[in-house]
Amino acid sequence: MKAKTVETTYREALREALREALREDERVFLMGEDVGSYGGCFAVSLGLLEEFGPERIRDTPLSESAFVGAGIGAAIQGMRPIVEVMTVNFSLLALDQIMNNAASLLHMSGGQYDVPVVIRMTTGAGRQLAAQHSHSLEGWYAHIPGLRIVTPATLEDARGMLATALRDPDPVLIFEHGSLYNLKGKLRADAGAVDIDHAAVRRPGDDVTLIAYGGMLARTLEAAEALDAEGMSAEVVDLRTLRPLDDATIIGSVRRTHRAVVVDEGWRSGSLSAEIVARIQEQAFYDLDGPVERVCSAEVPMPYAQQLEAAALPQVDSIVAAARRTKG
Amino acid sequence: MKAKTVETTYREALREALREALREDERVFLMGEDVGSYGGCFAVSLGLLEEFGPERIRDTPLSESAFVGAGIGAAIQGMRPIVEVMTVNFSLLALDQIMNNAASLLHMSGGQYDVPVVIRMTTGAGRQLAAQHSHSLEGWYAHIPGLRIVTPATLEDARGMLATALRDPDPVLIFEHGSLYNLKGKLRADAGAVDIDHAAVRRPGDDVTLIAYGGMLARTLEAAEALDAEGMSAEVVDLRTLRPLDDATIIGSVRRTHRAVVVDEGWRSGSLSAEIVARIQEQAFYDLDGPVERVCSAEVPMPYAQQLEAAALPQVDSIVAAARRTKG
Amino acid sequence: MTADPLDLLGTMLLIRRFEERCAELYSNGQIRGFLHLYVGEEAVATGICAELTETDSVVSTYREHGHALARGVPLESLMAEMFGKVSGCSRGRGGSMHLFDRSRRFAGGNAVVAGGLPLALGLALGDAMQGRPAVTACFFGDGAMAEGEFHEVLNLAVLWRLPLLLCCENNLYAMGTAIAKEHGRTELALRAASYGATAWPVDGMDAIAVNRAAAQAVDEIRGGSGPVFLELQTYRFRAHSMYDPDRYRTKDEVARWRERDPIELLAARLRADGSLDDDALAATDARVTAQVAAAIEQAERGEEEAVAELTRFVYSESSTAAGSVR
Amino acid sequence: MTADPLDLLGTMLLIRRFEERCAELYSNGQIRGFLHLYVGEEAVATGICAELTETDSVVSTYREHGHALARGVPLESLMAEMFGKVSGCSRGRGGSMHLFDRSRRFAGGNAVVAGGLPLALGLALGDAMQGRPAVTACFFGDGAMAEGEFHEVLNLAVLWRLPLLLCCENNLYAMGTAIAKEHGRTELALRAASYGATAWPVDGMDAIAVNRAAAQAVDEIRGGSGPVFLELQTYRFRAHSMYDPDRYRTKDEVARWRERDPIELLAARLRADGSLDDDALAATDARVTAQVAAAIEQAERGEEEAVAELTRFVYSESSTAAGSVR
Ligand SMILES: Cc1ncc(C[n+]2csc(CCOP(=O)(O)OP(=O)(O)O)c2C)c(N)n1
Ligand SMILES: Cc1ncc(C[n+]2csc(CCOP(=O)(O)OP(=O)(O)O)c2C)c(N)n1
Ligand SMILES: [Mg+2]
Ligand SMILES: [Mg+2]
Repeated sequence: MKAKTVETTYREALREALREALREDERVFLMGEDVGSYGGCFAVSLGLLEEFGPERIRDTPLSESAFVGAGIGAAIQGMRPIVEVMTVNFSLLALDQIMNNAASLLHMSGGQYDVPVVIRMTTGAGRQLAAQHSHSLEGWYAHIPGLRIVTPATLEDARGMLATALRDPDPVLIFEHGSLYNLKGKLRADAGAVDIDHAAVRRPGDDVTLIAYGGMLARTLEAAEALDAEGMSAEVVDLRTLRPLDDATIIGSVRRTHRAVVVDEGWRSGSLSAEIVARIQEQAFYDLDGPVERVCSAEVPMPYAQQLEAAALPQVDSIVAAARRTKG
Repeated sequence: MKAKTVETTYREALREALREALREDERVFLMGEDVGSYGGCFAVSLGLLEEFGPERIRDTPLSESAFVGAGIGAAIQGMRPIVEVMTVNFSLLALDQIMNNAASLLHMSGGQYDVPVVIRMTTGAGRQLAAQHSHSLEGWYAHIPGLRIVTPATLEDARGMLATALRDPDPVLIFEHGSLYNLKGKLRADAGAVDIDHAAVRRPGDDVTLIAYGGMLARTLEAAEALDAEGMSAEVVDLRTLRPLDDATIIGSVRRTHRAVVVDEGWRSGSLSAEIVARIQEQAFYDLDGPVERVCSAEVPMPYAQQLEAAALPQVDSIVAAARRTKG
Repeated sequence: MTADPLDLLGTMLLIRRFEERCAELYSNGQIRGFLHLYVGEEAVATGICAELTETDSVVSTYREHGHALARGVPLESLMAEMFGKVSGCSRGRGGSMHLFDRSRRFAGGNAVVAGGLPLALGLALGDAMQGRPAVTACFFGDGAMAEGEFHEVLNLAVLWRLPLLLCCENNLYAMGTAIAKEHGRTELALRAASYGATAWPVDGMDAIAVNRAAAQAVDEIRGGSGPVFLELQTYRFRAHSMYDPDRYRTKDEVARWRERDPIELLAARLRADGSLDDDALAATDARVTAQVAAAIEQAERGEEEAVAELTRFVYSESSTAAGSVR
Repeated sequence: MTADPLDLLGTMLLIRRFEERCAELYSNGQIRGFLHLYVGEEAVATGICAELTETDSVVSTYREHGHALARGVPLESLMAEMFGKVSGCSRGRGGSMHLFDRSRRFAGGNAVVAGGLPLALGLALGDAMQGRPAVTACFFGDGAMAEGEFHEVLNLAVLWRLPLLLCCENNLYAMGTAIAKEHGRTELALRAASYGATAWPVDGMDAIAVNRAAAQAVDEIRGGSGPVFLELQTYRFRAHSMYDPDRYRTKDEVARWRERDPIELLAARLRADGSLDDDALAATDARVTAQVAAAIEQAERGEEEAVAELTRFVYSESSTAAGSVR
């Protein structure tokens, strides 16, 4: 018998996850700019103020460093804060608190101070928001020890990652891609917490492994379809969690396909794609038929003009072309 | 006939470079915390206040974001600011100004606003300063388009990189490794500006390429000596400039040696070493005898205890061991 | 010296008509990205910029059409930028939030709230160190004052007596957050004064009052006073951005403020003292409306930047790093 | 309720002797890294912490030995941490700048100036949201007040009426930068008051005055006043850190302040009112000196953390991520 499903969107799935967390644990609260009366800059928290009140749906002034730090402190003091930083672009203002407090306190204190804070932010380009509103820094954040970084790309993960993140004893950063909020689809009516330790094979294949996450997953799956039509069977791995990386799933797939393409919306040099390439060649060098290919964003502050932005981002055809190149 | 040389230190070489820049161009000034009356937190600018006065050797309050931004603005307005951020650890507080202004203004403005600012900071571990004073984030900064990142590892570069950076029309970040200030040695009396476009082969070799920079260069050269004794001839490449990377020198060497080890003080995952590995396998895959090895810092907030810090950092023996592994 | 009220009126009308058309163009998809309208706040940019000279500098925010127009950036290059055309003031790279015109020392739209303040501090420092009498005017909102950058910048500006004109556009909201939820003390001019800056509140709906305040502030700054902070009390008639459903304030509140429309206030005053009649007003309106229409036509015909140019301007053309961009 | 002056004296002496020995141990290489001494400022930590209860929290800086000792963190575990031993309060990971003791709600040394303020704000928020009557005391310096974090945190604390005791240790210098070069306005208590916080200056060399101020502040905060800011006017007798050649101030200035040594001031006062005599003072001194000596011996004998433990505590033991650290 098939499980009952409901029509929903990525945005509604995130909201439902927030609502559930707020209902089930009184230590949970949401804090950030315009999460309350405005309803969330991308309407994710719309209606929650009315349901849970201003104590638990806390509007903050423009003070990223202070309210992110406040989330860290409140977590230490026994609460389960969900801090929303409107977009990753503005999180730079809170980076000292994230790296030097959230990620370091446990170790600096010799294991005494764990920091169960969850920080949500929107990431990514594709909406012509130009240089200061289009960064994809989630892979860059994945460099920081002590953090867990997750990137929901599906309705299931949008619905389920928050609950698991809240149970995590350490800081978790959730990156929601701005282009996914309106993603529509069916979701199991009983959908809930999901694993955040493993990558997922979203599409099985034999000839090449396409590795992606977040905002790049959909176009990577499209590329896989296109490759199929050409007789190249592509396996698509959704990283889901960028730190720690699930080497087993990545390497396991590449060992079978002998070819890989990493798709990463980050700027190419020093992006997470480089780390994945490094790990593949460290762990599966002799299984590779050729170099691992990378499809990343052009190394430019994202331009506004539509054709320039499109050219700066990984696209289906550039992914397909890279996959073809792996056949040499 | 041999050129005249003088005994000097890395610190004195940096100071001489500052003094020369201040003498030769009245648009140049030095700004940062305690660069004046204190003499610089690592005594680099000692004596400059007396020589050039408080207008050009500007002590600032603890306001990293404001004075780094002020350097950016002053550069646009026609000055040639040298901004000192005491250490890279504190530069996180100025990251918005560095990424969203310094690195982005030229592109956002369609080519109108170039930003000839130079930002100096101390980086690196090794002095038991623990988690908040031991980051090596220069490789992480190298992810940002629009910046040039240089890392003097020798007296020549300590003496010569500043002048070239000041002539660069774009923002340049100079990372001085804290363990190098007392480095002693001989320097040509007429030493001056050096190229900041190319990596340098610090030691020729045939069997393996060891790639390092900054604080890791000395121990990598030591490792090369040790390998020599074992009959393994190691070539040592000093990256010098982390962005843009000099692929030609790196790849050229690996094409000859067929083996490579990247030594990077950054945390392993997502460090610059990953980008170098990715580029080597992209550009020289078929020349490689085996996987490129990486020797990086352990992924921990740097601990205080001597034995723990030492264990967290790349050491001569770990570099030697990695080189041996490349022989399979 | 203060400006001719008729010029102020013309500039405000130009800004108004420009943005009304932008809103239409946004709705039919010809302008994309984020669009933050200044409707209702025109007296601020207009009154301030009228007191600035060519050698002064201006730093703005993402809500910057008014500042750019008041500064004299040609509306053709602004409209072309809204369309993302290569003839735009930022060659199509910036869009609505990143308008730049170096020839007019318009150092652009900064879309990170308070991110323009450190930059403006530096422009003022650069002028001061080169002995120029120039002033840097930096526009920012009531919300921006809560950011640490504001604190660091004002303290440094006072400490170094820099020629900085801080124009705080207090429109009572930061997106959907009312000022009472942004600040423990909402008397923003008093807050600024506590740093040692000259600071006072100004009726931001009265273009002449703003212009007088600007004249006095610029005078003091050129006289060496160090930074001056003006709290320009105004209101945004439209939503925060085109995305904003405007749920957080009442229709009444908006209606009450609309009764103090800066354009109508000034027009009424000029009518009263006889320096303006309906024909003159209609003529001005027709003129700016036509200018905007012409700019739109030109922008529509404008060329798109070639995709091959994508990697330009990451590094300066003269830099050896220019070739490294992939 | 205020503390027994004799206890205050004992605590100050303990801090003084502890640090005098630390300085020696640093010189002969047994303590490494950075070492920031509190000598001269003991009355501040002592007077404040005496008014805190078990359920209150404390956030400190890199100049934290005094705060930790006054808070009651066992000196054995502190000295062991200075030596980097596994018996140290941070298991040897933190050293002088990162002393932690969760059982005493001592949330540690933060070595990024002003970095402890947002954390302290959160501790206070957490207590408030859970309806606890607890206060969070956050120590920071005059230099830290120039950082944006100070501004953001004080504004939020006032806005949300949080139980935060802001203890600004104004020792007139930020490293080598004199306060007049740090702040456009140097009346720090006035600056804080402008945010809407209760704030006043206190003679930080007078342990009893500090203790009285702390008692009043803690009272007000527990009564729901929201944050209180105390400007504790003090002076550091020694250099900023063991690296600092102390070039930026005159010997005279230091000598003048040394005449107001907080320990001698209090001792003199207690002698005057007959509650202390030379023998009693000598006995106390001997006691704390012996305690410190014993702690050093113990620390020297302490075990070093095994290198195999390096990757512990990056993630919690219970986390599935713990195994991922390389
Ligand atoms: C650092 C930062 N945080 C958040 C945002 C998102 N944001 C854009 S405008 C805005 C409100 C700013 O309010 P105010 O400073 O009063 O200016 P106004 O929009 O009212 O003119 C916010 C929160 C941003 N752009 N930058
Ligand atoms: C953000 C940051 N910038 C710079 C430093 C280097 N630094 C350490 S202490 C200090 C001076 C701090 O002065 P103050 O806040 O008055 O405290 P004090 O040392 O006088 O107790 C500086 C500049 C730092 N640790 N953090
Ligand atoms: Mg506003
Ligand atoms: Mg101080």
